[in-house]
Amino acid sequence: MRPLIGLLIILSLVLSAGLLFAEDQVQKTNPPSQAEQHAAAQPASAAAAPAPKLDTGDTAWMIVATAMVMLMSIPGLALFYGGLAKRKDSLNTMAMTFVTFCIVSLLWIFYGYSFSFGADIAGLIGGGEKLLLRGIGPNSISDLAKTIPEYIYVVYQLTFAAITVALASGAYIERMKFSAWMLFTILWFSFVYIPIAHWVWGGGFLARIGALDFAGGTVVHINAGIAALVGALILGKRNEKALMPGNLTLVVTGAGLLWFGWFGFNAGSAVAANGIAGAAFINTNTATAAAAVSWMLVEWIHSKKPTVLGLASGAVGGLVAITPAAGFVNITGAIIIGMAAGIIPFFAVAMLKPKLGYDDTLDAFGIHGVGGTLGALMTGIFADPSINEGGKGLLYGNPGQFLTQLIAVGTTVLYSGIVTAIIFMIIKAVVGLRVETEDEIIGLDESQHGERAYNL
Amino acid sequence: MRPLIGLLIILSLVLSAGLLFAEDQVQKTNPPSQAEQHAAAQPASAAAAPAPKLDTGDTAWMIVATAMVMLMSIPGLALFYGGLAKRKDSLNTMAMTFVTFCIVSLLWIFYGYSFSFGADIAGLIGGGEKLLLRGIGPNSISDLAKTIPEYIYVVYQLTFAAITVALASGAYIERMKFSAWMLFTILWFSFVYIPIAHWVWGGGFLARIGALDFAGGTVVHINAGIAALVGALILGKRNEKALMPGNLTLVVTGAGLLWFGWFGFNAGSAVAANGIAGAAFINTNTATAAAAVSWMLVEWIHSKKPTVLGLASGAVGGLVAITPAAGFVNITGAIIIGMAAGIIPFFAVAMLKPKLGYDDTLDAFGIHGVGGTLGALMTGIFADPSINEGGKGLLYGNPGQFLTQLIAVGTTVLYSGIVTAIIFMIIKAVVGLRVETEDEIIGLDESQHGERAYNL
Amino acid sequence: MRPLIGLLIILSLVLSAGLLFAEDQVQKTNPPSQAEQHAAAQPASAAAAPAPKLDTGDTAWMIVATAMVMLMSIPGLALFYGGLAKRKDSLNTMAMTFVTFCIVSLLWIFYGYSFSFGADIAGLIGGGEKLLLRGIGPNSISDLAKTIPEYIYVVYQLTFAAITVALASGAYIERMKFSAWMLFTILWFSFVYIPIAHWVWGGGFLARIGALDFAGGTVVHINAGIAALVGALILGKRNEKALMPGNLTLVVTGAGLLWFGWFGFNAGSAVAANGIAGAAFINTNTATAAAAVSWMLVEWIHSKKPTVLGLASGAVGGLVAITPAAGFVNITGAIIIGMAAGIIPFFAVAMLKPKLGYDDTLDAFGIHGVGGTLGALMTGIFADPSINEGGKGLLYGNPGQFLTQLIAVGTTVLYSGIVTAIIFMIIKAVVGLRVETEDEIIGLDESQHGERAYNL
Amino acid sequence: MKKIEAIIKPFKLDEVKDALNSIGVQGMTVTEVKGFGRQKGHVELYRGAEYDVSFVPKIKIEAVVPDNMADKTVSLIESRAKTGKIGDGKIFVSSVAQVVRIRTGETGESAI
Amino acid sequence: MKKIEAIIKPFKLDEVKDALNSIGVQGMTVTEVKGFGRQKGHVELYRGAEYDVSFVPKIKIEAVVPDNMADKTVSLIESRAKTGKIGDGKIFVSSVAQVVRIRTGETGESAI
Amino acid sequence: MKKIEAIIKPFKLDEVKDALNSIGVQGMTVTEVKGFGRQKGHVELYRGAEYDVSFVPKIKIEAVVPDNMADKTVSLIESRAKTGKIGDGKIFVSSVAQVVRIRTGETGESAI
Ligand SMILES: Nc1ncnc2c1ncn2[C@@H]1O[C@H](COP(=O)(O)OP(=O)(O)O)[C@@H](O)[C@H]1O
Ligand SMILES: Nc1ncnc2c1ncn2[C@@H]1O[C@H](COP(=O)(O)OP(=O)(O)O)[C@@H](O)[C@H]1O
Ligand SMILES: Nc1ncnc2c1ncn2[C@@H]1O[C@H](COP(=O)(O)OP(=O)(O)O)[C@@H](O)[C@H]1O
Repeated sequence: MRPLIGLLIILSLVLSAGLLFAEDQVQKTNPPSQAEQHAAAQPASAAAAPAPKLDTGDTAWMIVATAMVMLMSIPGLALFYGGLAKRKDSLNTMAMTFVTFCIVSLLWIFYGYSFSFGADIAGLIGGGEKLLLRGIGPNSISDLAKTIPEYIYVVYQLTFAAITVALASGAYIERMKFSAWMLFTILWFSFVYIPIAHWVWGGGFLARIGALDFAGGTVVHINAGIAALVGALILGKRNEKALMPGNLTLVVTGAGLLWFGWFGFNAGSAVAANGIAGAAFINTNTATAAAAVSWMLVEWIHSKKPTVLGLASGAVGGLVAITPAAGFVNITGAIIIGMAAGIIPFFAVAMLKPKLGYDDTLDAFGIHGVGGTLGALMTGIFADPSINEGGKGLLYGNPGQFLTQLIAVGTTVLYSGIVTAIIFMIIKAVVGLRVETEDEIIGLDESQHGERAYNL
Repeated sequence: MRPLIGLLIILSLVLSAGLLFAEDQVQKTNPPSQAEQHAAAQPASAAAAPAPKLDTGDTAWMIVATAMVMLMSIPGLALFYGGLAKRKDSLNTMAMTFVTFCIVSLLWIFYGYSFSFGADIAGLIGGGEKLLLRGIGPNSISDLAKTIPEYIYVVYQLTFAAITVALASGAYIERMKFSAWMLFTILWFSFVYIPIAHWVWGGGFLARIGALDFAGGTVVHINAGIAALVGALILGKRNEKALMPGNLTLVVTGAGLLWFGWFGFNAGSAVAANGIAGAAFINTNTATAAAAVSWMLVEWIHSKKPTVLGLASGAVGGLVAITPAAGFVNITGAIIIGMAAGIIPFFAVAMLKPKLGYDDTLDAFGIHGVGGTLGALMTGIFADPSINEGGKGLLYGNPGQFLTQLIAVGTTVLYSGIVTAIIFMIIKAVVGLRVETEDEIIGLDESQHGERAYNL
Repeated sequence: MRPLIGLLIILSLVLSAGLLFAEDQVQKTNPPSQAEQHAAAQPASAAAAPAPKLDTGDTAWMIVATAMVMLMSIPGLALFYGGLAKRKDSLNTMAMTFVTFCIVSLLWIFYGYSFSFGADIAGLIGGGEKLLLRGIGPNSISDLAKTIPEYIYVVYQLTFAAITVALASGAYIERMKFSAWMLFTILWFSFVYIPIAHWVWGGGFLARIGALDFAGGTVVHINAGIAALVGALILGKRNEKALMPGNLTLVVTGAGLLWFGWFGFNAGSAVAANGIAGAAFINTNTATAAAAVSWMLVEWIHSKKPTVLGLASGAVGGLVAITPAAGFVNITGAIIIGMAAGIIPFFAVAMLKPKLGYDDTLDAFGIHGVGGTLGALMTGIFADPSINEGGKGLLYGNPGQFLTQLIAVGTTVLYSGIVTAIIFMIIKAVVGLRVETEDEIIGLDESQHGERAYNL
Repeated sequence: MKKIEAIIKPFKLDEVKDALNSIGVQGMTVTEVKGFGRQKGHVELYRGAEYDVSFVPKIKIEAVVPDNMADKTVSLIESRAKTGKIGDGKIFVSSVAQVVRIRTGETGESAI
Repeated sequence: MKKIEAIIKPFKLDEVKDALNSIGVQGMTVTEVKGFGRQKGHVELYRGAEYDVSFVPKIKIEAVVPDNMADKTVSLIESRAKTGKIGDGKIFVSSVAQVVRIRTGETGESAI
Repeated sequence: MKKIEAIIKPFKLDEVKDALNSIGVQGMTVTEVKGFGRQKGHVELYRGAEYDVSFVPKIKIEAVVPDNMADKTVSLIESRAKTGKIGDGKIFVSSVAQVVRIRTGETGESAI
């Protein structure tokens, strides 16, 4: 009960601060938000900025894409992570993703969408004019998605926010208090995800300098990966450090659902049923396959056996790395990014982690942080203007793009790293971070929820 | 073998009665069915009743929505229920949903679609002119869904019928004969689902008095919930009354797939890729999240721990309650309905059930019956004409709507309750209701199917 | 390591042979590929061969359909097969499907698409002009799919290739070396799948004689089924011959995902969101339900109990049999095909297999080979020109169609059977076919991957 | 002290346990085991083909009791676990030299 | 030789095992069991309703040791498995007539 | 009567069981256990990192036999379960005071 009360207090504070700030902003008139990342994903003819008009085909695709990205969290990620957790921690691991999706779903409606995608304020944050979706109705269409109902765009973006937070949990499981995790969700979503989403996609300063991030390399994966690393360091090591997957059939199931849903994530980021969506789709599938195979081969050589977990991990690594690049690179770029994404995260996980000694339970940093960085930088190299005129990489005569990508990555790493650390300090003070050692040994399913995954 | 023969006889009787009745009806000319619930979900411009013309975007969305609702049954509901059942009853529980989907799929083609959506006869039942889909071809378009192939509309409605029957099984599992369940499927589908679907959606008398039910609060959830309660009372208590979930990872997986599929259920009920679909989508997600969180918080206070099953149950409660309201209410309405749907069904399940003493194994009544009623009534309060001009609730100056909703709920409860009781009596007489006590203790997987879920 | 090296060598040989051959072909100018199977699935008005122009509705549907067919492999088939395997072999079984999807994803981009769907050479094989997708960009549209981005069409066809190979694994599991399986994937995909796909769908000789195969009865199911049979014969019997499903809840889950994804497979084969897609959709659902029920009833009579595995097997049998017929037959045809598909494969599996004595672990031949043949032949009987003017069967006055179907089936059986046998001989020579007996007894999860599915 | 080890049919567990409790045998330890015996496993029919499952799922109950309780315990288990059909199981009795209750350090009969 | 059979709380397994290893008891066999005793299972709250789970998950450790090691082994297990709370479990000691090491065919104490 | 308890490698179960049947030992009870011994578990490599799994999965066979069958049973198990590699397992023999067949109420050797 105590942690519950703490949680509720924090929640009200965040909420009222947000609303006050909003009241303040709504007074001023803001220029319409800049054409941004996703607009760049539209074909050339769209550049003439036609009046927003609903297209049933685009709408059909984006409704489904939104549902697909939702599926990535529950049950996709919940299964992928839940199956990798020890048997006695699997439900708690699934609950972390589940509760995060629910909390973010509400906060996104309350203030997340407005502060991320409201009219830009100084390149830093969105305005408060859309708090609680004020002014949005069934006929509204956003400037950022000119052919679909704004309602769909709101939920589409919501699903990205939710999974980003949930991804970080992979580094914290098997020891973190459930109440601490909920508090983390509220704070990190509010103070880390929202601003970065605004910077890159909402017309903020990273959008203005031209950083390319098709579907979320920086906003989602680097961001979550850094939070994972910092959090794992502050939380400290688990009592039993082994990775002892409770149920690998769930992991394969989760990986499959993630792959499926990721088509909504990446191809959906074209915000239309068009050729860019097609390019993002084929690049996603190709890079994922390349990464799964290359992870498996490296593992076969390095550890003597090809594992199913390796195939699944490689696939996720490939999905992560192709995310920022999906709508910008050509098929050769996708193959190269995919191959790199099967090899570099493998070594991050197998070599770097033991050396640095942090305890990132499910390698959220090794796969999302490293894979996301890889993808963001390689986008700066391989972005092919004949695929998408909105992006031109080093290989196509624009070395500046690589620098821009570096800046975007650096900014995200710094901001996410520092604010995550502060948030962990606050949580430690308010409800505490870790469960008791005995509760950890007994398992978090029993100690946090009073449940067991299986009565077999 | 004996029950099998009984089943086959009943099936032939139902079939021939249906066909005879149909022959009779086809003679008369019926006026085209009234514009109904779903038509109301179309935007204003559609009111001019344009000629039916296929729209590829709407068609794309509705094809996928149909597949998504199919997924809700197999494996969605099968997993949700199968994981909650005792280990030794999990396959039987899954088989109940599986076989029901198959049987209803066939009967819907034979006579279900025609009697539900055929030309209205006296407000009570559809005509027989579409038996075995007579007259429907690849180019047919129904008046009720003017931009998509009628074939898709037929299967879309089929998936609703199938899951409604399957939902009731949650109250009967761990003791009911498999043959009795199949007989129940045939009879209840024919004599309860079909008429109520016609009354509300097929131009019947509840449609005419203006009852609002966007995606199935009365037809699906109240209907199944009452059948669950009545059936549980007649079946009597299980030998071991505990809820002892065999595999909660399946429950989370099932809940996720239900949530995903429910977007097809609710947003698909706009029968178009438009802003109403967008509203239904965002309301569905919001209410579900609110209900999951509120169930978890109430449980945390009431039972000292937040459970994963609580999160999943709350989510399903939210999905149920928002179903009739999804395309009518605004976002505030969705939040309030969601919060109520996490709290009221919780107390129905935790307090009411023990007091009344019926043994509803998986709380099909507590969640679907209570949640559905809640949603149907709150639709009468919160329906906001600025979201959908087809619905105006008490809060927007139309107190009569609440009364209409009460009538619709009352009619459904009465009709479903009485006919379900009669059907159970018939089944008892024909094949018997319950398995032997020893078979119940050994488990229904072994005794009904000769299988075990796991050989671990 | 040794098998790994063998694999890599073979891969490079296949690759370089392909590329050389391609270089050769690209010189010559090829006439555009014939209008084929899928074109026939377009409504009459399309016959005037309008200029390719992207339609957002068709594109929306085909993007999703592609994702749905991907889901059929991972996790759909992986779960269906993995749950049926013995506990100790379940991960290996899942890995076979997983790795095949990845390998085929890459090879399809490298040369598969080009040799299957490139400009026809002598009715036998496609040209090399599209190797590595040369010349295809976001704005490309294929003549075979005139309203969607070619990128989507490429991946859509890819998902068919991948699952076809994976289907055969059902006959080989619980004894085949993982390296041998990977080699099989490379060779069989290259030398069996690609040519047959070209013959039927890529404008090859079977397309020219007018063989009807809406979504893959010959190319996918007969082809995989024959490979399953031939491979099972050459591999020999397992040490423990029983079918001892490790986890039937996974089987039900997999069956549900297959059913769901199959709507993408069959209705997607209309390559448009239109009435033919609607017909394929309703036929698919109806035949599947009919097959599940009829398998269950036959089993009930034959083996005294209706099993969950029977329901699931019948459903898959129905999905297989309706595949070639889905967009050609009317609803009565679908019901008859479905009923036959629940009965004939059952007897193939229950009677024929024990008599002939081959050890097809999961009945890939009995279900896909027999069911596919059934469907292909019945398409020749029931194809109804009022559903799709592209197909006219024996019942509608065109007995020649049945003969044509027989030729297509025979050709596929012969070619697939012979080349599969040769490929198995090559694999035996290069890396060997079977694991050691002790490794087989210990289980392939442990011996091939060093993993266990469950740590429960 | 005696250790009573009974192999019984799983669905008889609750009945046997309640009976033992009623005569004051509070402590027991239960294990899920596979039994091989005269009762010959069963035939499973998957896809119409028969497969022998050679074992039968059984429950093993272990209870250590004071010597003077042993006979009573055995005959109680016997009467409650009996269905009269093949596969009802066996009861084995053997000697235990020492018992320690970990929580208190008590030993001998008072530790049971 | 003596067979030491200890029923302990699952989360104590690692500690007990390491302690036994440290005094030279290398071999042991561990089984997951369900315990019934004074510790009364627990109440699970599903959907607000209470359900008694009558058993408690326990771990059974079996180690056969030479006679002269028996007391030491017992008291070591006792000290390491103890939390002082109800349900800490029991240790049973009984005689073993013969031991064979399958790999070598050794018998008696040298086979342990 | 003697209780023969053998801890063996899982993949030897079928062979041992068939051999015992062949000399007339019809009844036995089998449990899945975790073995700790000289054979040191194994190293699992997940994502390139090594994790020690300290136990090895083993099978425990328990068979109660008449005194005169004990030696034969032991040596048969020994010969069939042997691979010569570490971890082949152990056989323990101890006395059983009484046996009851629940179905018939028979006791002693005739109950086995
Ligand atoms: N000699 C034995 N040693 C150990 N366990 C035995 C022995 N004989 C029987 N059992 C156990 O008792 C169970 C029941 O025995 P079974 O021979 O099938 O029936 P019944 O006890 O009715 O003769 C067996 O499944 C097995 O677990
Ligand atoms: N007489 C007994 N025979 C066999 N096992 C017993 C006996 N008494 C207790 N046990 C086992 O020891 C466990 C702990 O016993 P319990 O009575 O709960 O606590 P405590 O040992 O602290 O008194 C039980 O769960 C049961 O597994
Ligand atoms: N003293 C013992 N008490 C109980 N079980 C033992 C003992 N020693 C060995 N075992 C069991 O026998 C198995 C094999 O023993 P191990 O020392 O690994 O090999 P080996 O028998 O070849 O020397 C162990 O895994 C354990 O289950």
